[in-house]
Amino acid sequence: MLYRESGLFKTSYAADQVIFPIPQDRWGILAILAIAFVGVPLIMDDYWANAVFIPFLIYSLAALGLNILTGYCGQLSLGTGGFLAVGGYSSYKLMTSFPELDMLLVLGGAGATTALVGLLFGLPCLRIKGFYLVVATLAAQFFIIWLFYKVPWFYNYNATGQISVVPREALGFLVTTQRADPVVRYLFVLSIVVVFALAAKNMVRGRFGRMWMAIRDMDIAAELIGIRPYMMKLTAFAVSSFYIGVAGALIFAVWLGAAESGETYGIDESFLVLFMIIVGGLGSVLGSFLGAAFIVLMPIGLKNLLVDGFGMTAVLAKHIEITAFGVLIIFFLIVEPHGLARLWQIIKEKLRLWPYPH
Amino acid sequence: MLFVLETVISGALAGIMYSLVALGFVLIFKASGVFNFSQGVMALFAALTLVGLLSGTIPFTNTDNPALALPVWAAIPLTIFVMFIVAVLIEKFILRHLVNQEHIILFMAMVGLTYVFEGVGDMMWGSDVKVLDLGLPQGAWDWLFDTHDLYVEKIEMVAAATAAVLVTVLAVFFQKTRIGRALRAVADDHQAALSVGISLRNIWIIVWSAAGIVALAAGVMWGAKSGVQFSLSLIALKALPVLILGGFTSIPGAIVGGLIIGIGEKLVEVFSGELIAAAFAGLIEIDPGVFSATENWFAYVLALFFLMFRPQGLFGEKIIERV
Amino acid sequence: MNAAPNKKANGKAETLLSVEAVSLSFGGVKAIRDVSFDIKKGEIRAIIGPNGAGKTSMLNVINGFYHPQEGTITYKGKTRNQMRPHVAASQGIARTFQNVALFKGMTTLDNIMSGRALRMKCNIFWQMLYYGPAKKEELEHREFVEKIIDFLEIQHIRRIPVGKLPYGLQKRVELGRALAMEPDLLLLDEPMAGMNLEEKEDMCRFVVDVSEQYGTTIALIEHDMGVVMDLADRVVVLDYGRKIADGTPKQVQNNQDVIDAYLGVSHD
Amino acid sequence: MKLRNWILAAAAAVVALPLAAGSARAYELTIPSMDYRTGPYAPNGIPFANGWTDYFTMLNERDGGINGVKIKMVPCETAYNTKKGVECYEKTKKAGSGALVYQPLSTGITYQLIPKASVDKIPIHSMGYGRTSAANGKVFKWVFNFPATYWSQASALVKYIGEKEGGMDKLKGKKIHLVYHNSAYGKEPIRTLEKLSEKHGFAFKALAVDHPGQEQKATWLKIRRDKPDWILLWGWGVMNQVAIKEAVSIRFPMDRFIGVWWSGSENDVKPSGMAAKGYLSGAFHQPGKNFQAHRDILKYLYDAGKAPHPDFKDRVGEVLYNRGLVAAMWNSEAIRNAMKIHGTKEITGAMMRDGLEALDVDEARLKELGLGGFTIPVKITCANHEGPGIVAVQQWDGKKWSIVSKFYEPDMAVIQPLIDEDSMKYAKENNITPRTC
Repeated sequence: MLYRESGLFKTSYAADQVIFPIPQDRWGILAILAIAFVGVPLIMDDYWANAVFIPFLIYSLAALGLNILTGYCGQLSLGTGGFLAVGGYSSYKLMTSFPELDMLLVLGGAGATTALVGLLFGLPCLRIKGFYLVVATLAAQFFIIWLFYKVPWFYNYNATGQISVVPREALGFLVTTQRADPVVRYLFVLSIVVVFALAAKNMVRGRFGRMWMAIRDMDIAAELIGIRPYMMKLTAFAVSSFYIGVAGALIFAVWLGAAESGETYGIDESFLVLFMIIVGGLGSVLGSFLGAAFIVLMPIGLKNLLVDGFGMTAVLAKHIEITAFGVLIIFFLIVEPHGLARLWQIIKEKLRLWPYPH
Repeated sequence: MLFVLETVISGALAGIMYSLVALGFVLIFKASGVFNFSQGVMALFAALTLVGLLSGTIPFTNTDNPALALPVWAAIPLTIFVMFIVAVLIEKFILRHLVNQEHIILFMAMVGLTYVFEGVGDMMWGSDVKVLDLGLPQGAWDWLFDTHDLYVEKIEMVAAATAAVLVTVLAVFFQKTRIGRALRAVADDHQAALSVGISLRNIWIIVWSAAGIVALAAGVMWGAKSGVQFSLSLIALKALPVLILGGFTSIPGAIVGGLIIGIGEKLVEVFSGELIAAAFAGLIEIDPGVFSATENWFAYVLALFFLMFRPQGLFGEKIIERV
Repeated sequence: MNAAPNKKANGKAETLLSVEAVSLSFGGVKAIRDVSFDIKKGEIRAIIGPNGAGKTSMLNVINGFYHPQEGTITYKGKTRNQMRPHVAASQGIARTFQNVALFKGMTTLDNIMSGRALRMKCNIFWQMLYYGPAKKEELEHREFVEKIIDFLEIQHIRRIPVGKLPYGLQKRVELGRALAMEPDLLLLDEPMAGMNLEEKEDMCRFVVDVSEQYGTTIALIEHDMGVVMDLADRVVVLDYGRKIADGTPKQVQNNQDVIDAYLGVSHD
Repeated sequence: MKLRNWILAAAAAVVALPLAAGSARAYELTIPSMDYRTGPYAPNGIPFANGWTDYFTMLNERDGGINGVKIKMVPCETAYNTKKGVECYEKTKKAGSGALVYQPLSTGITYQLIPKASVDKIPIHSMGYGRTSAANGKVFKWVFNFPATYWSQASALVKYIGEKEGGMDKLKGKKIHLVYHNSAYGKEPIRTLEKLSEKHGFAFKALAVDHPGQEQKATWLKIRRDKPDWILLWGWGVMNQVAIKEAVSIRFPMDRFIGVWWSGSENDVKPSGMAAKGYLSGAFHQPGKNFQAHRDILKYLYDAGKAPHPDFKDRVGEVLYNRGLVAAMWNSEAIRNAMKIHGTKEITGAMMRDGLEALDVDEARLKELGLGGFTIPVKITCANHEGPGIVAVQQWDGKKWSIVSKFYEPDMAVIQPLIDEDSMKYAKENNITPRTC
């Protein structure tokens, strides 16, 4: 009874096209934002910042990016790790080459660089489709990682190839290195993620989203109504890579503070982010967040429960955690292949009808 | 020149080692359209099981009881039996519930399965490096080495022979047996196969068991090279370009793909640095050392290059678009 | 056989599209053999023929999906041999498909909106903001699309993903998507296949209305002869990739070759 | 209903956690243990973690802790993954009475913890790994990498080669190849070796092997073609086993094949067995369990049923086990120092840092600890966080490892400028003013 749309009459198409047409949803999202911006910083300490919230937000951003490419445009990619690496290393180069650059510009530059690289590796998508496209993205993954190990210019000719972040400010606030207040770093990441999520939502509900989805659902038909599949796939590659590049820069600069191409941005990352969008929901902005939350928080929660709660040894807990991770993923795919976002939608539909069963 | 020959031979043999893993992928994809990413970790699991049985490891305790150690002739069939049980479990708990799902969902389920195998395998058999001693020949082939200064590893010759036997057996199986023909029918059309009364479940169990046996062969060969340990599971990533290059559904494709990638990556790794440095000599100075450790990405780039000309892989079925 | 396509044409209307001596083959199989006909502006032109006659292939040739080996196509006065489908679309050719080719994961509204793809120009940066020109453009096109939704009487399924709709409604949505393109030439591939009588009547009404209200030129493939006779201004008949008749419904109906073809009389 | 009960129990456990943690406890010396007992590098991680944990636990059981204060071990599984490492660090740094020192056990994790150390005031002991230039205590106040860095080790190994060749001047014209793990860790020795090759006139070539290193045939074909006189191996995990097997296969003389100290454990040679006889590796402590400390560990832990991981009894005394043990020994000595310097039994991370900086464990002290002759004397100063930097070579005789050489002094004339350059660059990038010592 509380959550419903009857009695709501929209008088303009503009009112009908807002992101959250139901007022309860609008209040809900405002409440979440209020908690995120005001409530969370109150309880924030290093652990919550570095182990929970910052990684969750950054992975949400990466998942959003991949969701644009895979969920909306239907192009399967396992190159996410490589594109994250491009973001990370280009931010490092920008930070060290232009010490005066504001962190926001660094992120923009990292995103743009990654978008270009993404375009380059997206080129074969004209001819290669479906699972076979995975080979192109994996080629990107392995080649990029290799390149960052092998070309000393990328890591400023230091002895090992490890890159370490330097102190930089965004709009006057110190946001990188450990000296930055965790609350500031958290708010910085949060603001960026909120802006990018909004932009993503705007893209996917508008002209570009429709064209991407058209290609995903049936690329031949899309072409026959005048959409150029190649152009749109490349746009998806570029936009997606931009998002992933920014996420990669945040991983390096704000979250970890140091990075090494193969270890920080390895193939595991590609799988992890793909998991996020599949568990969360392909083609759903909300799903990107839900999936990231699940994949980032589940192992931590499980570990805390098993080790601290049940007193298991760390190693046994880890084995159980790995197994449980696999089992849960299979379980989710069986129960709801369309992801957590779809589950949420079903709950909402039930709520709408509640308390009447039909 | 002899050295080039040696590189090519080594590449071909290394390629066959990849093919051994890729074969398992092909079997499962052919019959069920499932892209079984867990094939690599299945190889690890099979090899771990074999080592465990050979040394009398008591599962989940990380201790050996030599009194329980089995001889090779008993351990291998028992391992195959374990892989059969695994196939039954996978069918019962996963595949059955995911019939007719999209490829990507099945693929991710298989990646999930990979984690399950990793966790359970570690818990059952422990995580140290285990020596797999089946009495397989080790080291260089002495005669060639001594008389022609040609280096060919014996274990890889054995692997090539194993691959040949496996391919022959599989070919006969698919062509000549009733089950094999049923398998091909399923591969062509699930619905049609169902309508003529072929049990999809049994087919899946058979295919996964067969893939389990192939995994065991791969695990034994790779395990003989490096000891049986967690890293074995990562060979899946080396088999992937082979598989894609060959085409997902073709057994000969897996072999030919392996040969192309094996030879290609070895030639590039061994010679590209010097060649490129020489080519640019005088223009810019290139350290030949930059072009090392290229194998991981080169395999994919090579596969990509072939796909540009044949988007369905060398031996894959042609994709026909219609409206 | 009937090598005079323009004989019965209405002299006043100008030709929108003419197909000249087109042949198409796949490997060794000839799908279309030396077919010529034309479509006049504003008319409803039916293409009929038994199964496998090459009707759908003909539509595919017209909108650029297949590239004929021989022959030319003249559209709006420009002669071409082949083109990419999206170029055909941008020149005003829209179509529907025999087996519905909707975007199954998208809602009715989004499917029809996607038909406006060619007419929406706002760049991606405005899109990200969903403000200013982007919002204005979106609302303008929404209004246009809502008119189509009203016209096709599918208001109630606006927000439902089309994959969940019954077949008849999917066909209607597909017509809506084609209409959203404001085409000059609308190609309909069996718009009434698999429909019950009531749905067929609705669809006929829509086709006629489209033709009358918007003045759109329509070429349609249809099996139901009753429908063809009611709707079409002129009919071209294909059989085994050849044209065997061309003319008004009446003329075609009485053509011996056509009767033979439909009765399955053997050739040659 | 069953499922619901489970969920309720789980929820209760999660909710109860902070309460349990919040209750007041007696002071304990809290030592986090960043283990990696899972993942591709677990075979190496397990023995090290056991040695590290067992030594501290033995002190608890035998002596009742250090100066009567009990030690609390806080294990956290990193799986050798940098991101999990960060999570572990944040989770354990406030555990118990506050973490005293971190042994990150991974170059990647170390790099991430270095900037955190000075903020959280918890020292890092990256024993022989991590950032080499952290040897400069003036810049890296909170980081210690004694007893020797990779660069010292590379230099020492070259000295060993020189000695075998009959003098450093005989190195001229010799070919030395480095087979390395293509990562930050593997790249560490390259710059030092390049400098040394200029100085001594040997030809140097570095051959990278990509993670994980299952398949390195091409690398060994190159070696067959180039026929180097000596090979150095900077490998890790499966790469070591495969490299040694390949070297055996191409019949490279094993006594001219030297691994870094992470490429010289029982795990690495086991798959090759007798064939690897003669293989060498760097070392700074003895293998084996023929020491009083080991006997105490077996007596007070394994035989008394108090070992944290009782399955591994027969692996006490393995090379990597002893490495964990020696790290624990040095850190326990640092704890004693800290208590002495600050006159309190309840030390903090900052005090621990002072203890580490005042570390001076000579042979006499080693004898008292039941580890006479086990390792080299270590003395740390404010400026020098690397300590002695001397390295010996150990050899595999087909059954066990044993040290076969003297300890070699590194060529500091070559290394010190590299350390200074790298650490000053770091200081400049991060606006750190070096301390004066």
